[in-house]
Amino acid sequence: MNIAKKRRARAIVVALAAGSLALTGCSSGSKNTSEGSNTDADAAKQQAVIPLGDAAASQGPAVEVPGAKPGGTIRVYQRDNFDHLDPAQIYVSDEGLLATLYTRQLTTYKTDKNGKKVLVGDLATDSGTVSDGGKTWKFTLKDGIKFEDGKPITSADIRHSIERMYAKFITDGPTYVQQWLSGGGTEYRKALPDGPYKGKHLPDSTLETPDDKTVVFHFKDPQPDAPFALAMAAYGVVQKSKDTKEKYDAAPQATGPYKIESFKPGKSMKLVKNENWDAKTDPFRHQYVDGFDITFNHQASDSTKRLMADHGEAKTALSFTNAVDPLQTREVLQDADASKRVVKGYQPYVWQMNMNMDRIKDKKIRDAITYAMPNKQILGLNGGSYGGEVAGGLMAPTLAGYEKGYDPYGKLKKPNGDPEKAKKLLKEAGKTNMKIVYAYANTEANQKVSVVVEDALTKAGFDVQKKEVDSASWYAQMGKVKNGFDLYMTGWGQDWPSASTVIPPSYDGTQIADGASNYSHINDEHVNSEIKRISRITDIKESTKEWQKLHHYIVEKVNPAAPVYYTKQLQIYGSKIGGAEYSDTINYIDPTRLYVKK
Amino acid sequence: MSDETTTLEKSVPQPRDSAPGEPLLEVKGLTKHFPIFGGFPIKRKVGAVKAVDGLDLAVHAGESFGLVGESGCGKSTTGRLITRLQEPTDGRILYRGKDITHANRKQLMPVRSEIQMIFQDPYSSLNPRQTVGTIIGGPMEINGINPPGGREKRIRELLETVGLNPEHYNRFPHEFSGGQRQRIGVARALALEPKLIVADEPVSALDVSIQAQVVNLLQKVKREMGIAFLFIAHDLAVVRHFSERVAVMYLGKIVEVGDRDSIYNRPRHPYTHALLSAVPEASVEEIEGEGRERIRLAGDVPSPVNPPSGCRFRTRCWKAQDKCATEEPPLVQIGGNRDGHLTACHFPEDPTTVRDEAVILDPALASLETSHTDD
Amino acid sequence: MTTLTQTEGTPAPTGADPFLSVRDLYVRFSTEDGIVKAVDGLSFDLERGKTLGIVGESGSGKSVTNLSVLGLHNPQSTEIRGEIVLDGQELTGAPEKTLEGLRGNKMAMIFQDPLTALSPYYTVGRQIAEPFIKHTGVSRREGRLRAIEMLTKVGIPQPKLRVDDYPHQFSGGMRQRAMIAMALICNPSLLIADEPTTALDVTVQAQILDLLKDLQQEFGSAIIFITHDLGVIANMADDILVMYGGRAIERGSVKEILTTPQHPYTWGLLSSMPRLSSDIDVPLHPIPGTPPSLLNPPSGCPFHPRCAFTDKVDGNRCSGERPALPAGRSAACHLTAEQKQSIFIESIQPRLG
Amino acid sequence: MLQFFLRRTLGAAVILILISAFTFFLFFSIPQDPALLACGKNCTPDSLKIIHENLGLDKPVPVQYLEFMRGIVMGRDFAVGPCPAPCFGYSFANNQPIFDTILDRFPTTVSLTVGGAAVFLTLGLGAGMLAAWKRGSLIDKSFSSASLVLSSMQIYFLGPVVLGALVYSTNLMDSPKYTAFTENPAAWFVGLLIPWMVMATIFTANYTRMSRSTLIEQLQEEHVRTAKAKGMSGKTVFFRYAWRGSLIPIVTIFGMDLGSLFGGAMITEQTFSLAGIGRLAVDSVIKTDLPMIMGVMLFTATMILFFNVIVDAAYAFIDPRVRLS
Repeated sequence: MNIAKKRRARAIVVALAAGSLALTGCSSGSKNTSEGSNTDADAAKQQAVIPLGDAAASQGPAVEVPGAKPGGTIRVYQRDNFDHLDPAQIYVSDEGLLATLYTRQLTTYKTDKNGKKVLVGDLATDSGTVSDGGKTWKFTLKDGIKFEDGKPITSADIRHSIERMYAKFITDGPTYVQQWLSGGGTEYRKALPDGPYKGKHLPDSTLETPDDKTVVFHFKDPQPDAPFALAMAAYGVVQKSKDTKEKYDAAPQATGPYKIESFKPGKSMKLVKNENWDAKTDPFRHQYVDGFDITFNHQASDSTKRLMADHGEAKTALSFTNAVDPLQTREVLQDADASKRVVKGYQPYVWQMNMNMDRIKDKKIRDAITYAMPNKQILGLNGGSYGGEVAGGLMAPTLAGYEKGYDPYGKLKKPNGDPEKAKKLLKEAGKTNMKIVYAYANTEANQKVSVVVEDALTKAGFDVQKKEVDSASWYAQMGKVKNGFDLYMTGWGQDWPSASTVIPPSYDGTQIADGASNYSHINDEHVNSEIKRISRITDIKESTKEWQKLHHYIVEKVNPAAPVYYTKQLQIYGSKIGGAEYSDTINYIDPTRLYVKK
Repeated sequence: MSDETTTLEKSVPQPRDSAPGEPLLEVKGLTKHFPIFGGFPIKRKVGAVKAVDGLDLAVHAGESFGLVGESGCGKSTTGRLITRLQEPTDGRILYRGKDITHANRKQLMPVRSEIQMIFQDPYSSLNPRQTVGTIIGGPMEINGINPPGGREKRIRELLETVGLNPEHYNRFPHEFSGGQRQRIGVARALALEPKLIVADEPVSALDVSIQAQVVNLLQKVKREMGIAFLFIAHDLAVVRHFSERVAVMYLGKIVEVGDRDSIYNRPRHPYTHALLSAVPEASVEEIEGEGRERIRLAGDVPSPVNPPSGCRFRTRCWKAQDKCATEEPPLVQIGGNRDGHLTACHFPEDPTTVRDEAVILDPALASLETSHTDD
Repeated sequence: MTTLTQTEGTPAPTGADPFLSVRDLYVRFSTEDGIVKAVDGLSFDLERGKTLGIVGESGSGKSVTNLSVLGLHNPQSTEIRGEIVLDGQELTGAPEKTLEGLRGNKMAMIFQDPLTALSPYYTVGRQIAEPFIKHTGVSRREGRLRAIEMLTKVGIPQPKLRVDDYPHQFSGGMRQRAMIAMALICNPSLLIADEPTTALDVTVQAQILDLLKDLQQEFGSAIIFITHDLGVIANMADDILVMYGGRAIERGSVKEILTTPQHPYTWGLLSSMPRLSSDIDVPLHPIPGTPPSLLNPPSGCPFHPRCAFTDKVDGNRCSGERPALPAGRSAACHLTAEQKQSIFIESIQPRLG
Repeated sequence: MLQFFLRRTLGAAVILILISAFTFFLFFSIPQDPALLACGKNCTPDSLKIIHENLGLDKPVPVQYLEFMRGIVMGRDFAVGPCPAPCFGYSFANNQPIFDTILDRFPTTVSLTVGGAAVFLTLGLGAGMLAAWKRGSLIDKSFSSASLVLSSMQIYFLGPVVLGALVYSTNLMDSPKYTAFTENPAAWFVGLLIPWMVMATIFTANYTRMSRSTLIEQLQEEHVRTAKAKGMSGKTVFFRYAWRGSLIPIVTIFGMDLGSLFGGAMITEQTFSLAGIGRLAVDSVIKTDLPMIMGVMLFTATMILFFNVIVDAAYAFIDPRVRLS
């Protein structure tokens, strides 16, 4: 998952909606505020490395949801349109979540009987067989897996699905597998410039399909994360004969338990049962409800009000991705009825205050800023304890290798900042009254944040120059190498629970370029070489440990960005919805478990 | 072209009661066409309201020249053209021999102060937010004139001249009656000691009993200050009372011009006859229907967009013949006219005032009256 | 007739009962500025087939009088007292339904500005036919035929075509003809013409005046002709009522009023207007001052502030005592008959030329 | 009449071309790369370049504009396949054909606008007539004060209040929802009732006052007095003569209100979570989705121009002076 797509249109809007001070510190007295224990437990589950499941674990059907009954239709209130339905174009949480209902990949996550997360085979019989020092991954397809039209899914379809991602019209999705197969950057596109559409294919030395059931990936380098990458919605299977290229984006073939019956962009979508989905082949999905009736344009305030009121159709409704409106959070939690109908959990994002290392070269100054940062106040302006929690480091609680309590700058102890210490450091650096250019997006919440940040930095002895930037082009402007700012807040989330999807894109000094996500422009020899080294470690447990170490080095020795807060999500659902459970891989309520209570 | 020049020469006679020499104001071939837009697909000029169509006249220093005619004849437009409130389409306006037809603001400056205008509506022609002093002082301020003793003194003098209380210097127009407002208008016109005042229907918006007050005031101003007037009005009696020379306009053209006596007592143009006969008189003769012509034209004045060919009056004229439709009668001194009495008619009436038999052109009247006599 | 509240006397009795009789009419309406005493004790009679000219300047109450005859005043803000008897029927206080039945039927009105007085939204024919259809109950088709007939009568060319025109397609004179057609369509016994030619050109005015006279002869209507123009009234009326400040101040036949006027105001009116035949070199003789405000009319004789002859009357009678208008040929003035005659002969008549 | 419509159509075309050019060039004057929209993670200059080529953003802006405009008239060929005229291109954001999306959203906005207008015209004119008829009465006074209060209500304030009162807390009505009229007229009506009412509130208040005052003005017109003098009954005078005249200023104001009516519809869509053009407009601007912005602009402008023609036709219908000159 990644915030990068969200960043232009969405993250900003999230922040906008969360623009109230009402929740700051107010929730402590209310009865339903046990957020501590249960999310800690969730995080604890997540910080462990997810094991790769075997063939047995990969078999369907999924473990029944207690009390679940088939039938009924669920109403879904969504804020934003699903811009992409073509799996290859999917990189956002909203669409990723939807994809779990209609598309299947080689691998997927499931939760075992003990509540542990496991990566298992989805279309594949298991999570893959590795050889050649981690360079070759072999997957065998299950029997009885079919497309919406009843045609069996074959290895040729998998090949087609991968090859079409080389075509020019696929621009929005992730590029991990393509790059691993054919080269980094946009280099990989040269291997198959027109995709599979003009009769050309990747050579067997890259992608091999020896028979109808077998797919072999030959990566250029060892790729221990390959099963994780292939679990992304983007690597969902596309039937060659039904591939309509660009048009596929609006009308994809289903392989999952539901198919798209109708879709009016920006307005509504209807999902109905896919009769050609066989529960026996699926280790994770269910098909309890008859369908989903989705409408868009529901702001968080609207969906929250409807679900809280719980009248009529709202009883069997929820929102896949809308959080409880921060302004109504307290109301929801204090309502005896509504408070029973909420779930909460971590989102995979970390908000960090980037310090432009091209401009602020002295670490003492960066440390001073980090100490000065009023994390709790900033969080307060973004939903308070239901919008997230104060971050001590740069790895999210949902990431393997997250360490609870890691807090080298004392942000947990002094969540409102330590101006004295900051002042002292600044003095040591000989830069008292240093001019610092602080950029923020022109949304209501960010404008409020800018005030507390300015205040805190001023107290610490900085001369803050505020620069307001249009929220729509926020990431585009921050992404410029010569952006002209010292300080700016960005958010980043993992693509799968591995630091390999966080640390390299954010802190690899060789990747600094316009539009790239190394926003603080950190370019540290040690970090660069460690990223290269750890990326090749095939043992995930080993690499997780190494990432952890590198994370410590980055935070403590380089400090390119002050950690601000980890994001959390509170969701509410109608009273007749059963099976609502927060999923720590989807990072929302798991839609496949839902049923309608009779 | 030669025709026009002869007409022109003849149209500028030396009236008996005005000083000989160069006229104060001379207008030659004055024309104003208001374009009409329409058509498809792109709007363009499709015609014109020929409000004034080749007008010649001259006003001499100190004389009052009356311009009469019915609505739409172009008399008010003529006034606005001469005062340069509107731009003429064609023709020339000479003031003291100087061509001011297209003079710009700066060139017009010295002339502006010498030609002033009095408007019809005393209610809308005065700015309601200005005091009387400001209104009357306005022209002085614009023209940068500082009379000896100061502007205020001069304004108070002017108020006195027009018969208003100088104490009312600081009052606003709404505190005055219609007649008083018109006096303010006169005072404003006098402020710059003009040589010529163009008065456009100066009394027609006033009550009968008040009209006389203003007419007398204008008369006094004219006599005492030697100001020439271009007096535009539809009321023939008022014009007769005030103007030494009179021109009768019909559909943008002068049909007859001459001294007062010629026009009122020996008119030649049928239209002048019709006009005079239509004026109701509060006299015993009127009650008994004796002693005056009775001419009842048919219908209304035709549209100035498409004026009739030839003589413009021919469509309502009882003497019209074929020639009238084809040939436009020149404005000339026809046989039997006195010097300076010009008539534009192919078949003029006799110079006797009274027609014995009534001319009834109105079909409804004709039929009603026939049916009554049949009874 | 000495008390202030006493009204002007009754006109000379005529053989038969007058067709229209107005007695002691008071009309007051409240405005934001106060109570306007628009008509203050007015009485007059009108016989069938005759024309009564009412002369006065703006604010003399002449138009208000006639609107109240038809009951067209705003009932909420207007107070009316007195008697209006039309053909034996009392109109003041009559129910609206009764008045509706009379308006446009037995009594009709012609307004000053035919452009604004005709609705721009309906065809001339429809507007003309409307009262006929309403009052006679004929069909629309018959109404239309009657409208065409009326248009023919008032001299509209091609009436069958023009009947479907809208008022703005008519010229000013034609519109006034249409108004006349509309007023006469039900053959009214009483026609009130309120400045019907003021908005028209002089040649058209002459046509319309003649037309009205001729039609009156045909229809036999009684006409109340309201105007400020003494010339027009001379042309039209049999009798004249001169109004000033909401009151009638002189009454008489046309000839009497024009040749031997008795009231200083009438003298003023006559001598202040230029005529085609008057001397040109003498100045006009205007009435000094301005017409009175009806919000606060002068005490006594309403004309006294502008009157040049108050000094000929003993004491403060002019400002203190309201002169009565005796019956018949008379003027409401405190001057004695001899004074009036001598003043008129010595100083007024020479001015009239 | 035909000439009138031809002329208006021609004029409208010119206006639309101006609007489109203005929008197009304005779009490119902001320092924001629309390609970012289609560029996922690891968005490098190289991948941006590919997207530029895909979207045609590598061509000079005037060329892009001409191609866009040509597409509307003659259709265009995209990599996806032919796009028949009127082709507004494909959305940068979701690769959907613009024209289809707009056509899909349009009924909602039109239903809101037309329905809202019907509500406020009926209520506003009705109340105004009643107030003018009973001038000075208690009804008149209470209408006047009510309209004063209501005219200060804003959709975004009133909307949630009404929703709270009628939907969330009392459950008297369902949440507003758009159902196609052709599908289920009753559901269409019921689903849009609340938005119509809320949207019409301010307008209703204004039109009540306006209709009252113009009627009172008209009742003092001379031709109305003439009608009375003809013996027409009070009702005839009021409804046939005065009312018709009072419509002209109302139609004039209505013509001027069209813009704000559409604006109101857009706010209403946001307030009630209805998917119409308004929502589309906001989204497309936030996402810098050029073809969608262009499509929405042109459609809305066309709509406003179209309604303006209707308003002009209404003039001609009400006032023969307009018809014949």
